[in-house]
Amino acid sequence: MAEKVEKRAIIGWRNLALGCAILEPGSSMHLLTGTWRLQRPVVDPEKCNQCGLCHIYCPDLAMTKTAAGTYEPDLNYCKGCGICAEECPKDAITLVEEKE
Amino acid sequence: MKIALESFEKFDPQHLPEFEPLAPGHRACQGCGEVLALRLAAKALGREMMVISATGCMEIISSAYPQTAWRVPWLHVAFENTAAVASGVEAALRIMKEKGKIARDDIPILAVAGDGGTADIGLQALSGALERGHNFIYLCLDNEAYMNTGIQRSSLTPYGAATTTSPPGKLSMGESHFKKDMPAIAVAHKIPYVATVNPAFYLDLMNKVKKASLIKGPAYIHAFSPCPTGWRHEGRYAVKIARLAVQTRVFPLYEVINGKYFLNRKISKPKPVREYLKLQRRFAHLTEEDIEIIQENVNNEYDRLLRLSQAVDLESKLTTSFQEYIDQLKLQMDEAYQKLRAEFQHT
Amino acid sequence: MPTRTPMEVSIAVAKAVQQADVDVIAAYPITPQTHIVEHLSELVANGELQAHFMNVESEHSAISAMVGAAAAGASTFTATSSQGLALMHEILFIAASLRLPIVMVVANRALSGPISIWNDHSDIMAERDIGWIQVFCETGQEAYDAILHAFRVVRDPNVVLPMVVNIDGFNLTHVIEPIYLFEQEELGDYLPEHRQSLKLDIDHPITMGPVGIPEVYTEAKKQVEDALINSKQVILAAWQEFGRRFGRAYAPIETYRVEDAQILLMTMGVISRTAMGAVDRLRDAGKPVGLIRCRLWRPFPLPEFREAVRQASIIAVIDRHISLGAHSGPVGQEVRSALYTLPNRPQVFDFVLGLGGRDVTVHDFLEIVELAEQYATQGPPESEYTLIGLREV
Amino acid sequence: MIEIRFHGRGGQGAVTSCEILSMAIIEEGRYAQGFASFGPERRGAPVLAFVRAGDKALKLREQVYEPDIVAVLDPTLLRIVDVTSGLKENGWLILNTKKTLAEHKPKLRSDLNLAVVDATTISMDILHAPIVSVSILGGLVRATGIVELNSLEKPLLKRFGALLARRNKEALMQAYWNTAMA
Repeated sequence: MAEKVEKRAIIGWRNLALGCAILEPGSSMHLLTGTWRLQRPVVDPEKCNQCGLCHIYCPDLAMTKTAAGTYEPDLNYCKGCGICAEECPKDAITLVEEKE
Repeated sequence: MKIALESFEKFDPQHLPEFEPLAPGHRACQGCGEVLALRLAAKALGREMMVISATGCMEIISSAYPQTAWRVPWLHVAFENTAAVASGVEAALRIMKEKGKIARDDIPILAVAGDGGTADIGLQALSGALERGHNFIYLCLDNEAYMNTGIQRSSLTPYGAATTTSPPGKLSMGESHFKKDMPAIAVAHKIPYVATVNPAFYLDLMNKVKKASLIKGPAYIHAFSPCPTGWRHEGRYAVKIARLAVQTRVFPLYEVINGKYFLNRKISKPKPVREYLKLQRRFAHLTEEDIEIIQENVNNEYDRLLRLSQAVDLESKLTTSFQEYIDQLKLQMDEAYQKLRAEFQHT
Repeated sequence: MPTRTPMEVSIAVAKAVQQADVDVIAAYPITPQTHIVEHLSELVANGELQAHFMNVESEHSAISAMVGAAAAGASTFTATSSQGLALMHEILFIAASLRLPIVMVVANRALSGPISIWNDHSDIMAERDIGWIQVFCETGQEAYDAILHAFRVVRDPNVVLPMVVNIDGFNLTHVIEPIYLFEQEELGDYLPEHRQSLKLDIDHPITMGPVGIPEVYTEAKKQVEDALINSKQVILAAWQEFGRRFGRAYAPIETYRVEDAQILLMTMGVISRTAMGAVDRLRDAGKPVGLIRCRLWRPFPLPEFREAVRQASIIAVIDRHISLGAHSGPVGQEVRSALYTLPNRPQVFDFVLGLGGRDVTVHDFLEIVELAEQYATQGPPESEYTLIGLREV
Repeated sequence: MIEIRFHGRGGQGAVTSCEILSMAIIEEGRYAQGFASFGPERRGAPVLAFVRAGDKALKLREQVYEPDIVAVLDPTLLRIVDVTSGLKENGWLILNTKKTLAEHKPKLRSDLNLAVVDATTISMDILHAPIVSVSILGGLVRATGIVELNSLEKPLLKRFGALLARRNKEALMQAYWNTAMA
C-alpha cells in the first residue's frame, strides 16, 4: 500500500495576511542563496584599492565593506557568479572551487 | 521640468546611498544583469518610493512567498498592465493628497517590466499611461526575450539571436527581425524624458533614474539587461558584455529630453560588433555575412542617433550665431550713431 | 425627506457613486454603460465630485488602474459591460485575491458572437467564480440603493472584497423612472469612511501580489473564499440597516406571492418585475404560482434559497445565459446542485430566454409555467433545459 | 396603466418626447417608465420610444406591444410604418401633419380617436428647427389629458435649461391650442 505523501502548506490560511501580502520587508534575507555557489570569490586585501566596484556590480548584494575599507563576500548570499573577479580593476579577487 | 533639472544633484561615486531597496536573498540566476540593473535603479530612488512590477523574472525572483526581497512598497498584478496599475497608484496618491487624506503625493513610482511586458503584451497599457501623462518612471528591463518562460523570442530580440522560438535551422539563421525601437515609441508620446541605461555604466544609470524621478510627468527608461541563461554566456561576463554593448555601439546611451536627443557617450572608435557577439552563444551560429548585416545595422542606427543629437547642437549653434549677428549689427549701428553725432557736433 | 425625482437610472447610479465620495474612477466607454460614466465625468468636471476620472485606453487598463488605486488606499469605482467585462476577466480574480474593495457596475449585455449590444446575463455569468460579491437589481431605485449598499459592504473591515452591482443594460440603465434620492445628510453615517488596513505605504512597506507557490496557493484561495462566504453577514446587516433607516429592506432571496405556491418561478434582474405581473395573472386565475428573485448571486445564499423553495413542488428557473455544452443554464445548474442533497426536493426545470435583448414578456412566463406543469406530470423534456421563443425554421 | 408609443426618426426628438412625458407623469406623483427601442439607429432612421404610466408601482418591464396612445412625429412615417399596429380599441392616434382631420380620418381604423397638429410648422416658427418633440406633446396632452400642462414645466426646464425651456413651452402651448380632434 502506498504511503500517504506529505503535502504540507507552509502557513495555515487563517494566519495569512490580507490578500496574501508579505509584511516583513526584505525577508528574503532568510533565504541563504549562498548555497547555490560552485565557486567562491577570495579577496586579496593587499591588492584591493577599495574602489567598491565589486560591491556595485554584485547582483546579489553580497560584497560588503569591511572595517578596513576593503571588501569581502557575504557567503550567505554570494552565488559565485564571478562578476566581482571579472570587474576588479586590481585583479584582487580570484575564484576558487567550493570543496565537496 | 527645467527647475527640477537645475537643482539636480548627481550621485557622488564615493558616497553612494547605502540603502538598498532590494535585499539579498533574491532568487535571480548567477550573474543576472537584469537584477543588477533593477537593484541600481531602485538604489537611485531610495527608501521613499513604490515599485509596481509586471509578471516576469524580476517578480518571480523577488517575491516568492513567504519571502520578499523588497524593502519598499511593492505591488504585482499581472503581466501586461504594469503601466495601467502604476497609473492607478499615481492618480490615487494625487487625489488623496488633494482631498487631505494623505500627506504626500510626491513619492516616486517605479513601474518595472521586461521587454515582452513592455514592447509586446504591455505596449497598449504603456501607451495609454504615457499619453495620460501620469507622473511615474517606467523601467523596461530589456533582456531581449521571454526569459521567465524559457527564452522565447520577443519583439526586442535582436537580429540573428537564437531563442527557443527562433531557432537557427536549415531555413533559419535565428531571429529574422531587427529590434523594435522601443525608446522611439516612448518619444512619440511626447513625454518629457526618455533615456537608455546600462548597468555597466552604473552612475549614468542611477543619475538618469534620479533625474526621471525629479521630472513631472512620465519618464521612460530602457535598461540593457544581460541574461547569462538566455544569452548563453558565462555569468561573470554580464557586466563585461553590457560594457561591450556600449563600446560596440550596439546599445548607445542617450537621453531624449522634451523630444531632443542627447547622445551621452559618443563612441568615436567603436569596437567591432563581433567582439560583443562572440561572448554569447545565442549568436554562435551566425556566419560572417550575418555578422556583416548586424554590423551595418548597428552603424546605421548609431548614425541616426548621432544625427538626431547633432540636430540639437545645430539648433543651439544657429541660435548663438543669430545672437552674434544681432550683437554685431548693434555694434555697427552704435558706431555709426557715434560718428554721426560727432559730425553733428562738429558742424 | 428623500426627493422623488424622475431620472434615467444611469444618472441615479452616478449620483450614488458621487454620494459615496469615491477617489478614483477609471472607465472605458462601452454601450450600454456609457451614460453612467459620462455623468460621472460631468460631476468631476463641474467640481461636484472631488475625484480623479481616468480615461483609460481599455477595460483591461480600467480594472488594472482600479487595482492600483485601491492598493494605494483609494476608494474606487468603475463600470463596464459585456466585452469590456470579458476583457477584464484576468484581472478580476486578482482584485479579489489582493482583497481590494472596488465597486463596479456591470450594465449586463450579451457577449459576442454574434455581436449584440442588448441585454442578457451572459457577461456576468462568465465571471461567476471571480471572488467578487455579486448582486442584481430590478428597478432604478434598487440600482441606486445597491450602489450605496455596495460601498458600505466593501468598506467593512470584515469584508474587504470587490463587488459587482448588476444592472440590466438598456432595460434598466436607459429607463426613466421615479427614484428617491437622498440628501447627503440623510445618508449620515450609513456610508463609512473609506479606510484600508493594508496598502502601499512607504512607512509600512509591504509586498502585495507575491508569487503563490504551491505550498500557499490553496490557503490564499481559501482566504478569499472564506471572506466571500462571511461577507453575507455584512451584506445582510447592511440591508437591514438600510431598511431601518430608509424604509426599503432587501434580502438575498426575495419572494412574491409564495404563500402556498406549488410552482415557483425563479428570476434575476429586471425581468423579475414582469414575472410579478405574470404571477398576478396566474394567481387571479387561481393557480398556486409564486416568484423567487435571487438578489444576491455571490456568495450564493444557500440556506435562504433552500428555505424559500422548501414547500414548492416545481421550480421553473429562468436563465438569461446559455451554457453551451452543459445540461442547463448556469442558474439552473446552481439550483439543482443546491437541492441535490435534500431528501425531499422539488422538481427543477430550466428555461433559457431573453438572450441578446430578445424581449421577455408576461406571456413568456405564462408559457413557462404551463410547460413546467406539463413536464412535472408527463415527464421531463428531452433536453434538460428549454429554449423559450426559439424559432425552428 | 396607460402605454404610449412614439414613432419618429433619429434626431427628431421622439426619445426626448418620451423623456419629458415620463418625467411629467412622475412629477405628478404617479409611476412611469420612459424608454426607447434600444439600438444603434442613426439620424433619420425610424425609431420608437415608449412611456408606460400607472398609479401604482409597475410590475411590467416588457416592451410596449399594445399601446393606448400612439404619437407620430413625422407624417412621412405613415407610408413606411404601420403606426397603428397593436393600438388598442378606441385608442388615440396623435399625428404631426399639415393635413386636416378630414383628410386622415377615412384612412384609419374606425374605432380610433384621432388628433392632428401641425407640429413642424409650430416648431419652425418658434424654435426655428424641425424638432417636434415638445409640440407633439402639446397635441398628445390636449387630446388625452394624460398629464396636467403644468406638470410639463419642470421636465422642460430640466431638459432644456431656462432659455430654451421658455421657447419650448411656447411651442407646447401653441400646439396644445391648435390641435384638432375627432
